[in-house]
Amino acid sequence: MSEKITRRDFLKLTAMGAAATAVMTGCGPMSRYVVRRPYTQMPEYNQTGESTYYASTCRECPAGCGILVRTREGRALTIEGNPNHPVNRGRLCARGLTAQQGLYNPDRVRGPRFQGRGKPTSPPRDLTWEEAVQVVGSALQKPPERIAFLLGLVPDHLFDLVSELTQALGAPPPLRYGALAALDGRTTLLEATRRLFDTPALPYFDLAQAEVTLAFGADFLQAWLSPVTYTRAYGNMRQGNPRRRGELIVFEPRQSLTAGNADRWVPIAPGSEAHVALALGGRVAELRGLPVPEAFRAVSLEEAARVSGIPAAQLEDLAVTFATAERPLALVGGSALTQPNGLVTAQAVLALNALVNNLGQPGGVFLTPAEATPAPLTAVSDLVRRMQAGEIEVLFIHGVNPLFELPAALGFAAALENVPLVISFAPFPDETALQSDYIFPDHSALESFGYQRSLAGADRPAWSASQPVVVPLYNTRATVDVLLAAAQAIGRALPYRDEVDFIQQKILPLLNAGGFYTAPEILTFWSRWLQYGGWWTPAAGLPAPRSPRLPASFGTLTPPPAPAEGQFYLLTYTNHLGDGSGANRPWLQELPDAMTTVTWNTWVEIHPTTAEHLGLKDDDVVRITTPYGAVEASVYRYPAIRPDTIAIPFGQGHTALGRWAEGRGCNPAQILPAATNPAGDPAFIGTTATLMPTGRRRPLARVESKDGVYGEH
Amino acid sequence: MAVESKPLETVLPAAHVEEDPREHLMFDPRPREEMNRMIMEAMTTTSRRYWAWVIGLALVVLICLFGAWGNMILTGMGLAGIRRPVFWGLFIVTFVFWIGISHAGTFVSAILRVFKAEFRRPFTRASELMTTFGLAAGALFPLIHLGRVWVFYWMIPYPNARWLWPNFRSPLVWDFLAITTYLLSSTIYLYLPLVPDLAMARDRTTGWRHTLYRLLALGWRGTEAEWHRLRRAITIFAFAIIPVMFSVHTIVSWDFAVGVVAGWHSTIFGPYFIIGAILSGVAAVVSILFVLRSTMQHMDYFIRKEHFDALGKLLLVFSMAWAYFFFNDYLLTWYGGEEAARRILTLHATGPAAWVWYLMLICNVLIPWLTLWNRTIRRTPWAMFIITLLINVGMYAERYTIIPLTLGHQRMPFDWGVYTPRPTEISIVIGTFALFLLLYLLASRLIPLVPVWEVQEGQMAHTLRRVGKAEVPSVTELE
Amino acid sequence: MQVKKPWWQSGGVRIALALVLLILFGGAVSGIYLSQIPPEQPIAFPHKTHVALGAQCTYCHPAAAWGPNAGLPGISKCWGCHQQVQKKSPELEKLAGYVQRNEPIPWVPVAIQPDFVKFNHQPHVQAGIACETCHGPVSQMTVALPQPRQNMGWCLDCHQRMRPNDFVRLSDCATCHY
Amino acid sequence: MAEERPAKWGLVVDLDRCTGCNACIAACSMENNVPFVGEDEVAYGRALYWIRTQRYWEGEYPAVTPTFQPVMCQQCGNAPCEPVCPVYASVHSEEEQINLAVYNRCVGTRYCANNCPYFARVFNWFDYELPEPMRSYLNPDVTVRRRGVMEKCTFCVQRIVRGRQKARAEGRELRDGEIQPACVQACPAEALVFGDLSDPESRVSQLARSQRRYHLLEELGTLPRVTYLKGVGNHGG
Repeated sequence: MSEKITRRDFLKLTAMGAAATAVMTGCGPMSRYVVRRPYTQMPEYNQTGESTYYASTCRECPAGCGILVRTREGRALTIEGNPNHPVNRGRLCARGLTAQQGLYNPDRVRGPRFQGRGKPTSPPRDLTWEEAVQVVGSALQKPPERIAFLLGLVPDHLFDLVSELTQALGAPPPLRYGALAALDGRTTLLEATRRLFDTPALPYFDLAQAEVTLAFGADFLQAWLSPVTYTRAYGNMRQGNPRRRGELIVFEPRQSLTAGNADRWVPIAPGSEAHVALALGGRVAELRGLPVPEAFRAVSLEEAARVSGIPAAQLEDLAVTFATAERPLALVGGSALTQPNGLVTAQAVLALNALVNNLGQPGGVFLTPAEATPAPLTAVSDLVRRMQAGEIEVLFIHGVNPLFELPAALGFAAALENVPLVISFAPFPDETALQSDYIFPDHSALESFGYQRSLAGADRPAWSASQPVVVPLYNTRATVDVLLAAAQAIGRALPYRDEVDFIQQKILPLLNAGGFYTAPEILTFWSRWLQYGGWWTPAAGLPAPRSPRLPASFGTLTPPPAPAEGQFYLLTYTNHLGDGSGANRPWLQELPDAMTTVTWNTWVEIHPTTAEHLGLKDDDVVRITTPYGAVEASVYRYPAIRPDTIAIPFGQGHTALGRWAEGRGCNPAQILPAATNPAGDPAFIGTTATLMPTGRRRPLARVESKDGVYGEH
Repeated sequence: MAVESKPLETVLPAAHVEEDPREHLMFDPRPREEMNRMIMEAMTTTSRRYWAWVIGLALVVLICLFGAWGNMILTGMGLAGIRRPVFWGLFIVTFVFWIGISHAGTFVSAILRVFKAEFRRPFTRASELMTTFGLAAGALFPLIHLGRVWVFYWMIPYPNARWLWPNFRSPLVWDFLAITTYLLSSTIYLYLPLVPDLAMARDRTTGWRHTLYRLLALGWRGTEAEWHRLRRAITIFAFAIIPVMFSVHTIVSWDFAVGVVAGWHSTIFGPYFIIGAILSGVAAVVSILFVLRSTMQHMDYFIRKEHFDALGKLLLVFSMAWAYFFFNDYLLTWYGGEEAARRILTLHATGPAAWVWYLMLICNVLIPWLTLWNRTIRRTPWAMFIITLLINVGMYAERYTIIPLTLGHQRMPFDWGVYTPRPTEISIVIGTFALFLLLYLLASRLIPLVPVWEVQEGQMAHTLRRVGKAEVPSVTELE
Repeated sequence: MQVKKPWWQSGGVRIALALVLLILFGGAVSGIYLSQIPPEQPIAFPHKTHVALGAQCTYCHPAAAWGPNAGLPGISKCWGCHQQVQKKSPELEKLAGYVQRNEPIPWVPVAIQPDFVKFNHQPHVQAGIACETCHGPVSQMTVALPQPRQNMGWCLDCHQRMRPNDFVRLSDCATCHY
Repeated sequence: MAEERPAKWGLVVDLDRCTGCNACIAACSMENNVPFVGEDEVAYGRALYWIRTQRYWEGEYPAVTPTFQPVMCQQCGNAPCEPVCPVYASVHSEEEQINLAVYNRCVGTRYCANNCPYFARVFNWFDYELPEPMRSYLNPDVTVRRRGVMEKCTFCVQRIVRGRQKARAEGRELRDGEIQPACVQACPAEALVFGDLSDPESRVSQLARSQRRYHLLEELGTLPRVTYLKGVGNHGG
């Protein structure tokens, strides 16, 4: 009896097992049925399952690379380089490649809203665009001299429109500012070219064909002006030149990615670049049998060696290398300019190119058309002063995050309190937007029309076009349209119907300007413009600078003060996070920093011997104090930095900007001075800081194995 | 049946001469019925403490093993501490450990049986149980460590709608097959000698136990023909299971040895693993015997100092053999001259986790060599318990050295990584230990832990004969 | 023999056990059954009628010829003909409703594969495979019915039969999975 | 219809051009739906980079210089990951001569990852959910992997398959350079070149014959399809 039951139980168990297996493995597709809604009108060019590409312009930095956005079923999938575009030739950097994480960022501002500066007494509330236009209109009716526009480096078409608007209103012209431009030293370059060549212009260095390149400060492989252009040129300089493999020598206190790729990295004392450039120039002139220009006599080789900490023999060797090279090129930017001697450095290095006669030559220096140039920091501090004095009633902010990007020492935060009405057009809830009265979000870059016309990386006259690649996700509106509508509402209408009309009118002069396509009228031109992603000439060609008028002196030189005991030169630099606007792209956060492989946080680079001297270990949290403030960061013992220098990357330390950016690392702008160089660019270099261990440790998320790379456990 | 009488010296070492042979189980016979009663008592007596242990262990199994595992299945393997490049961690370490433990049963009951080592008789069953339960615990790990355990059946060769078969080139498939074979054969090998004892139990119980034993005893009556067949079957299995046992751990070692991983890619790994397994298995037998002896009724009759003594000698031999293979591993690597493998072995001794390596050597070599030569220590059960526990700690450390510590420092220093076990995997590992103990506890009250008929058979064969003035132990060849 | 009944032979336990088994088994059976019935469609589209009237498959699903997805027709395509057809039926009323509201018809495709199967219609159409080979006798269906057992073996079987010389390529994992 | 020709896809990495900018990682991750894992997981070594730049240091200050070496799956002709997979989830494609990672077949033993001398394989430790609406940018051509699955660089096999289907539909042979993985397409320094190694005239074949060529861990006999070109001189590697 019991045996039978056991058997039957066994059978039952088997059946149960089989049934359970059937359920768990899922025999049929029931769970997979999903509803699909076909287009009501199937667009001819759009096919489900097939990608559609739109040409546009990357707005992650002001370089203006051409992009092709791959879309499918109305979604932007991947971003690729536009192969025809003169700036990037189909190539793209990490920032551009991850731009769709900005478009689809869950933390975007989803509609116009009253922000109320984050005060509990005036809680945020949503508005309609009609109300928004009304608010902007009444703001524009304020006394014109009390209206201020602070714009970012992109997009150019908005800057053009605001320029026209302020002109029509009689208001002061808009200011353009961005930490990227400031750290690039753009204003200094413009001032130097104005002084030497009479034309303020950003120089274009033909790196690809240069054979010996001296680079002062410019981290052109990662951040400076147009990194994709220069990285492509770098590759061609190394292996694309049939004559010889180009040689790169970089003067930098801290090895940037560019210096890391150089054949020789010269760890120059911060602030002594001008001395070295002048001394090298004098020596090069001698070696080339030229009369040494007066300006280059200011510094002798020995003095330069003493000030910069580079052995004189090495300087001599570099001078010989440069003077005897077939196609020498000297390049300047970044940390060589953002310092008290920056303007002298810029002039000296540009003049050095004139000495070796490479202006307008292959492998030499050209000038790009400089329009809509960024404002110097001095202009911004002037604005801050007026804000502080209560002379500004309305401040419009677009494309820039001054609370994050400006040195805190400038006092922008306090000055903002004195402005009665602040209107932000930010698509993201960044620091400044949250401190505004209103946020009227612009479309994100991939949803907008526009153009970029100052392309520092183009080897030819070029305009780069933007177009929406997806339907706007949220209730956002193009700022140009908002301003046009507001101007119309107050009876100061500009002669443009809307944003597209404005752009079309602005590009009218290009119709027959010798581009690689022409069109009889604007609509045909417009379709080509959108199809190709812009307009440019078929052949390369930029104006050569005229031979310079060398003044007797490039300016006064202040030798860098040697840091006192326990003080270190403080450097900040930009990596792939750029000016910090990339910090809310999770994949940019996840991307290892090229030199340190650190992700998701801020670190402070300290030379290993210095760290040992201070008793600091990797990942120790230190407090970095300057006269302007203090921040905390984890130590990264960086073997390629001067022992008297420490460096902090720019871009982290957000207190707003969404879930991936907030509360991560520190913002070096908090401890930078508001000082400027004679050209008006910030003079960050030369700031000294003290280090104070906090006793805490915060391990950095590095990709490298410390054990494997540094032999430490 | 040949009856031979041996001189005393060859049966017992010289040191034993003064000892009374009657201290040995084989020369201390008791009446069959009394012995049966003792076994039945040991099997049916449970205390409050016993049930407390059972419930406690069952809870541990439920929470630490199945709870943590279920949570890991639902959340992801990330709950374990494994990372790139250390993709195998505690799970595989413990897997190898359990497979190693499981070698003891087969070793004791098959090899010692084949070699007619008489001291094996009272504890063959206890060690065979270890084999089966060790395998049961160990065989969980290939499932636990799968990223997608819900499709584990793809590793089973069966015709299917996908037209796909497992990859028979993969050592993991060999492993799967070998472990299944071993589990099956060791279970049968556990069961066969159990039949007469089950029949004994059947005749002395009522109720559900009676029903159970009646079913399991397969109608055993103890006729001459049955005994004959049983002996034949056991003999065949004893010989057949030995190669299976060797193959299983060789194949487990191939999981590593066929890889290109520096430090794994070694031909010595097969025998090295087998020796290690036997060392850890025999040590575990000693530990278990101590526990049985001190917790179960009448076990001090069956398990005596002489058994600890004999197993201690075995352990010493295997510890030396293990050390020899350990040395060989270095020798081969040095001779092979591969930079990466050399660096691995150096890092084991100098790296951040070098203490594991030293722990391994101290427990596996230093401690046995310093203690087990001593007869007094070998005959002190609690000392043996501690020593054998330490040997198993050492063997665990050996597997830990071979798996995560080797994987972490491969050929590309940029990607080196240090592995830290995390609560989930530690909990699962503890859970399998609890599972093993729980199964053992339950089995100890369900089946006779001592093969009564084997002991009785041995006692019948062993007699003291008076030769002249001396009493001389003698053994009758049974088969 | 006077043996006490073990607990697992007691009636209550057995009934409870039977119930549990019944629920499990029934659940499994109904789960399998539910997975095999076609989903409800917003409009009971009669393929039969359209095919009988001579409409080609690629008229409404044109992308099969050149793209990965055959595509579902939009309301403009339906309305292109049905504007002219006066015949009134409740289903056509529904269509008219969608057209009036300019709403897409929420079709539920039945011939679907999991996400990890990358199927492309174009090479199959190019190779001359008739639609019915995979989609079944659509000319006799009203709403499209899911075809059972469209599994990997079914794909491979056809690949092997149709293109024995090309089977290495057509059985490559990357042909369908990436 | 043009006859199908099996290819032998290969990649050349010119280290003299490579600057180590990591654009390849971003391009790869966006194309292949590679999830980001966050700070703590990266710190623990669980980032899912399919390609990463190995940065070592050479020399002592001040002559210290980093060396950059992007390492992705080497698509070995004799791949150690393949024989160890029990279910053929890591399998050689006869047609494309690359190593496939068949996600839907993977059971997650992770043996392939242990056995890969290049550490090219990464594992989905968890389900990495993207918040809405971020899922919109996921590439529908690439399967989104769930937890418990190995993944690795595929040479963007989805682009290879699409490219071949396109060429076949147009009845022509594939052109050299027509198919480019995302990293190759993005590389600003043009350090990466992709193509068919079985065509001796292709650009990748020509570069792979360069005097500067070497393979990673050549002594293991894995026959990698990725060729590295040494940096020239004692710097700039």
